[in-house]
Amino acid sequence: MQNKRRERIDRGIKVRTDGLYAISSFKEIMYLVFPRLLLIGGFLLLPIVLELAPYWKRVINILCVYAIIAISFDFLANFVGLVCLGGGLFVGVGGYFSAILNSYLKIPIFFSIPLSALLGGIFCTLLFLPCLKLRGVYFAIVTLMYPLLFTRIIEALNILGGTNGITGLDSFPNQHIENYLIILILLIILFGLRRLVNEDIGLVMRAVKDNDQSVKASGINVTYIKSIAVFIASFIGCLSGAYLAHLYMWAGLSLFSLDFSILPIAAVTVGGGGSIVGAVVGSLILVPLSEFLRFFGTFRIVIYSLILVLFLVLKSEGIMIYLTRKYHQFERWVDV
Amino acid sequence: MLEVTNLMVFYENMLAINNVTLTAKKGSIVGVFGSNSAGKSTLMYSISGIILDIKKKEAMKGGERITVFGKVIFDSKDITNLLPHERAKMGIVLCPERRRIFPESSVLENLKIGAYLDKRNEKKNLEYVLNIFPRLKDHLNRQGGFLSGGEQQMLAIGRALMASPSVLLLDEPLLGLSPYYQKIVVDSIKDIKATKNITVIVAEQYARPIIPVIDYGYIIENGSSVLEGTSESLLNNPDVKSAYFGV
Amino acid sequence: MGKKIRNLLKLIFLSLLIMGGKNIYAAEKTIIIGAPLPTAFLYGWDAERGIKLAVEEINAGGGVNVGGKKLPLKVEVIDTRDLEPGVPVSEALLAVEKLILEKKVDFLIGGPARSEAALAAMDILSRYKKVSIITTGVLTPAFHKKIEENYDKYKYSFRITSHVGVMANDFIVLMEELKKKHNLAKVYIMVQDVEHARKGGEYMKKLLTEKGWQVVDMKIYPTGASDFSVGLNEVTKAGADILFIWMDMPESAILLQQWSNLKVKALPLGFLNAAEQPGFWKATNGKCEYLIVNLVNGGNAPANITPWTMKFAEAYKKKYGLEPEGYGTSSSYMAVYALKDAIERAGTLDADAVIKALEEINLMGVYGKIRFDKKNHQVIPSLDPNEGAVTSIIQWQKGKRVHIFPFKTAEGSILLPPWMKK
Amino acid sequence: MQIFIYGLINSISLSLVALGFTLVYSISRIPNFAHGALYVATGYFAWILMNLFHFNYFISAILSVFLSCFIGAMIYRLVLIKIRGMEISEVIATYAIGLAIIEGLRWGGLRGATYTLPVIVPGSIEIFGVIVDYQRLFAVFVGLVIFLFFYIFIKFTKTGLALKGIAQDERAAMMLGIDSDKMAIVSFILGSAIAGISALIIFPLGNIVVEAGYNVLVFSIAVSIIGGLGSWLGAVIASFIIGYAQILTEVFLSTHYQMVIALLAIIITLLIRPSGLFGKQKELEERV
Amino acid sequence: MSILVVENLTKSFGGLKALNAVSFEVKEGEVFGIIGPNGSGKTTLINCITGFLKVNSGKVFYRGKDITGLPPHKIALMGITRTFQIMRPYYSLPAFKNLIVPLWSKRATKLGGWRGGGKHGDRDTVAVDILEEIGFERDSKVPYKPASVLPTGYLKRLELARCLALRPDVIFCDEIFSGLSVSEIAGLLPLIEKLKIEGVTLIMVEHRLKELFKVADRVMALQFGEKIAEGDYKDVIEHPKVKEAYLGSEEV
Repeated sequence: MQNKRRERIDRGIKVRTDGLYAISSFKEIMYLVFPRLLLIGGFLLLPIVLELAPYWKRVINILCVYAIIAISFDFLANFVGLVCLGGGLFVGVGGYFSAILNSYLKIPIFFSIPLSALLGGIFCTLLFLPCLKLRGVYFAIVTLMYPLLFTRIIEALNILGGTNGITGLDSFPNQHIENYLIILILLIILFGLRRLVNEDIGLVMRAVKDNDQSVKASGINVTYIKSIAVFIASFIGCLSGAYLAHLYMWAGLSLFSLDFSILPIAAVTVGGGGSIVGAVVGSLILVPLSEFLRFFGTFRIVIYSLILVLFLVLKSEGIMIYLTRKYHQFERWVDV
Repeated sequence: MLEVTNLMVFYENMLAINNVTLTAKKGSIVGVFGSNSAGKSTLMYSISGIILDIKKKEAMKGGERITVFGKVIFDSKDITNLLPHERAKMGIVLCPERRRIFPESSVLENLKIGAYLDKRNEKKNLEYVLNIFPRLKDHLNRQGGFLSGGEQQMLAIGRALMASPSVLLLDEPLLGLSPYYQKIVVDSIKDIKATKNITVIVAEQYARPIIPVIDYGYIIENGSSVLEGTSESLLNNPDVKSAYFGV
Repeated sequence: MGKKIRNLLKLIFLSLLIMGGKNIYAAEKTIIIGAPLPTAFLYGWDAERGIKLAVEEINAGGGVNVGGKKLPLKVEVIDTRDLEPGVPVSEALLAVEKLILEKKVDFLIGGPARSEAALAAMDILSRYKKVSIITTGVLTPAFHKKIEENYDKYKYSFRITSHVGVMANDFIVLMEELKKKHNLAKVYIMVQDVEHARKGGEYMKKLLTEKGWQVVDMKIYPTGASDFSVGLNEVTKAGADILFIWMDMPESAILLQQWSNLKVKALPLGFLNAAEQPGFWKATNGKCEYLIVNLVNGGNAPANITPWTMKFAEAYKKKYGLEPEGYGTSSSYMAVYALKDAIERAGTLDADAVIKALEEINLMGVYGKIRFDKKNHQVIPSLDPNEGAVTSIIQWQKGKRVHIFPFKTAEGSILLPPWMKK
Repeated sequence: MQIFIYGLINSISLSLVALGFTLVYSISRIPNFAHGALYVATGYFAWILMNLFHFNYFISAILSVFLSCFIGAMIYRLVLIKIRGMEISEVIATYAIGLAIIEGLRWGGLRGATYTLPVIVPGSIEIFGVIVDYQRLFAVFVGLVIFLFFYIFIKFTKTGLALKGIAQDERAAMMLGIDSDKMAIVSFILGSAIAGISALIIFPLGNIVVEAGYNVLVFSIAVSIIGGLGSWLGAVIASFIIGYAQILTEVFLSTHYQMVIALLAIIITLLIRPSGLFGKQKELEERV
Repeated sequence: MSILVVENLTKSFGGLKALNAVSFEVKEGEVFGIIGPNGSGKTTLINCITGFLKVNSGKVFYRGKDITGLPPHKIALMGITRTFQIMRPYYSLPAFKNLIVPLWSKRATKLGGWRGGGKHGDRDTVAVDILEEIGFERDSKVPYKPASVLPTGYLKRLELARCLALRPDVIFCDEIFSGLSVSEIAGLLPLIEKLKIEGVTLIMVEHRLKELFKVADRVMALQFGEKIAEGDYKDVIEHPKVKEAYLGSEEV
């Protein structure tokens, strides 16, 4: 291949519009809209398609929950620069809040979920405030410690039902509401956040990630921006936690568990960070994979981990990033 | 001695280096001049092999695709595909842009790490480095990161010398230096050539202090070599004068 | 290694079969029993073996007689991983749902073994109206209390094993006897930081104080603690006679070794998950001698409690090549027989009818008479195998688990370590 | 006195366990989340060699440490080399490998509480009225030897210095002729060796269980973070802080607050010194 | 009238005095140059005044108000902004979006866009206006390219543009000429003159003396964290201490 190289060329519309969408024909509209429609339509149809396999309808719920936590991680890590390993904290706090609201205070389910997301968001933001000045790994580790700390505190003080947890939460009226509620939440969060990161405030957050020093020099309080971002992320996380608690009518220590912190991150790495959709795509791959492997018993974790490693090694950039590139660009050999 | 023939480097579709040919004779000082992003650093990376490392990392991340054509020949051996540490073993040592000293190690330790390839002559080299940069002697136990920019630059050059190189690549050695330190660095380059017979290739955007000391120089613009010649011929060139001396 | 690879291949083959053959229904109706168990843990694998043994025996006898038709049993085991750290309970619950929705099981026997998972699973069971008999793990009194509080909702859950309250009472009887015989007075309690252990410890403390024992201190160790020397030194200092332990972590082996190395003058006694296994002797290099362990239900170690006990133990040994290893074996085995009994009496697989039949059960089993409390579906305990389900407490003597409690069925007497002789 | 002695023992065993993790991180800047798995694996291999193949103790100890070094090297060679420099991927990959090893061992038969290694020096001794078994003292001794070894290694040998260079600026070190991949493999081998050795010394105190893998990992991370990432001296001091904090809570408060205190200690240390006790990033970064 | 007064500013790093009782005043609307060898504390001085570093002792007054120890963003909101020696653009954002950040701040929102742009004017348009002013060709694609692919020359100007977007009263320029070619610097000089006319105070740390002296009204020289000379550039350059410490033998 002496003196030949592969060239990447943007597909026509991308070149002409360059990010500003000047659309002229139906074909071009489809070019831009089709992937989005596929995602939305796919998600909305899933529960209907899976009517035949009722168990898999339950898996969708879990899938969406993981996807939402993954989105919250992706948002914080790749758009604000806070690598938060404490996804379990959000889930746990959200779950416990809704358990307290619903089980102790008897607030009905459709109020307790948003309310606990809100309260949980505020609570987590307050917790994170002191560590916002930490950098990189150190922030990551403190956030990793938080869920562990809460587990131990609840365990040691024997509050909030101790290790047994709080049971007897209200469940959803029926399976369809259960399915569609979480799917709608997921889609709203997905497109809402994609919108947000391109709005002005989103740009400021991305600027914080790139370089907080010059953001400070521009007269913007970095801590304030970071805490808004943390609030958004923890609100999202708590929402999924509250949903999960109601889904299983139970809130307990294991809501804080490591799986909720690690698996979504794995989903983001597999799907490709920095695109938000990648988080969803990653979950769409990993959660069903884990379900297919359930049959293998304990050995399942081994296979699962090895497949995960394979994904990382073979497509280390992330599947979504790879696909986006393939969608927008084609390659050809050219002479030098 | 060191030859670069028809080098071309693409960052994705952008041509960073366009058909550059460069020769450095043993024991000479070669200057590479050009404005920002003319391709000086890329050229230095290509000679030292760092470009291969960058290429690997970019490919991993799914970022830009870097393509390199042409040849780098050293001592009549083709080293185009050798990794940076392999080239360093052959004697091509780069002293990178922005110095990149080891900030958490002391000055002495920095120098010792530099001596990785040539432990036998460590004492002799150390003596030489401290001789041309006497300022480092006072700070031997200071942490590298706490040195001033000028001291860091001296340390970076000194560290590269500890490896007993036969070709020393200096990328923007004058960047951000005050006139005082500029002079020290330029003098040291002269000294290195004179006493150690080391080939020095200097890439610098701020050409004024360097052009007088070089044996041969290249001017690079937009990735292509537009002018070459001896120190004198460059100094007398009107274009060079207006572009680099502001006359 | 070859065997493992072959196993793996078998697994893959089987999985393909199941994925491909999902729609091929067996011509004959079978009764499917789902067993959600943490199969990588003692409580899981032993329960699995117990259930499979019982199912095999019943099928060999022609199956279950449902309204005049003999139906065979089938077991679907699923790994819940619920005893592993870092695994959320929702994972275990999803496994239960998988059994119900995809494997279409008729009844559930076994776990989940972790208390909170089992408690959370009760809501799912009531939603899908599936009868479940808990046979392993779950020792918390919250379980039957929850049924009692809301019978209509949670009536689908049964528990065929003991709980903390019963075990504590058994311990008290045993210790009163020790007090009489050896003139012991002071107790030091060490428990693990989990709900059932802490409840057990606190309950014991209360009961012991009432009975006139002097409880020196109660120390709560976090799960995974690996050094107990500070506590043991305190035991020595306080001059305690009995070291009461309630732990389900493997690290308790360290505790026993340190106890033996430091020659602590207190008799260790209690509920130790790790010490139930026959292998524990080797694991502690014999340092566990004199330890007294509660196996929760009779029959988890060979003993002559009822005529069925040794029969069970021998059948188990014949099939698996070793003695029943610990808690959960005999109860899981019995649960299948109890279910069979109930179905045959109900004459149908309908959940409500089976619940009724289970409430009325009166079956002489491996560890005494099996009867359920009608209000909270807890198996009725007793010290006499002819009255109810009995506990088995053993003492490690010369590498053997010697059944020493209830006294009526005891096969040996309690020994004190030589360094405790006054 | 009791507090002092047991605090010392506890701290040194902690740092033994954490040192391997810190070492690998400080050299390759890869947080090796498979560290705990290597620890358990070494113990189990030694058990298999001794009980199934009936090798004598020292041969199986050496073989199992070699094996763990080999696995460590392979983890780098086969996987990490492809994703080097992408931090999150590194964490996920090493964690996944660790998980695969740990759960693989569990699946392969390492379950229950029946696996033990023999103690190297049996018996116990009374020091100042406190009874301590020899094995624990031996652990302290080995810990000190390893510290000393590393002090000399990092400070005075060519490879040690090269490792230090790679840690601070990979590309700059490369330009000086240091092969970064080779050095990373060396660091993985050393880290795994320490994990293995500490497993062989600490496991005999109890029994080999897979859960130890997770605990070891959590403590290694905690210790190296408090100490300031990459500073192995910091890691040693941090393990003393956590070690004594644990013993003090046990004596003066209640055992079940141990974890709470340890975690709080981590969080508070970081809030006060945002880059750990010995992390120098902050000060250097300040010089904008 | 002095817009900025610095009194006895002292800062040390781990026993090493980076700044030792430095005092000076800057008048409104002037261009004030700071020169000195590497490590003489110039950047540290900027960091201390703009709040990026906590000072050990000493005071900074801005329009008579004590601003010592305020967080950087508050100081920026008062109208004191800075560039960074090592450029710090937002690499992942397109060049013009880089300016959204200062434009989003309270100060820029209150004062409106750049030079009479509507009060709530579209930030994107304002951003492109500013970039054009500073030498980004509007019709080319340059302002829309991600900052990560821009060459150094543009990045340096972007650095300055980010300051301008905040509509500041005082700008600290940290070696803004270093790394630029002679012609590039020539392109920037008129802009600086223009700012000066508009009454913006500029404080420039530079090594490129030739260019600095074209614009600077007054110059201060630092060495080892201490002020060794201040005044008209000729006086400073002739100062024997400055000659010895800074210039070596290079002709100016």
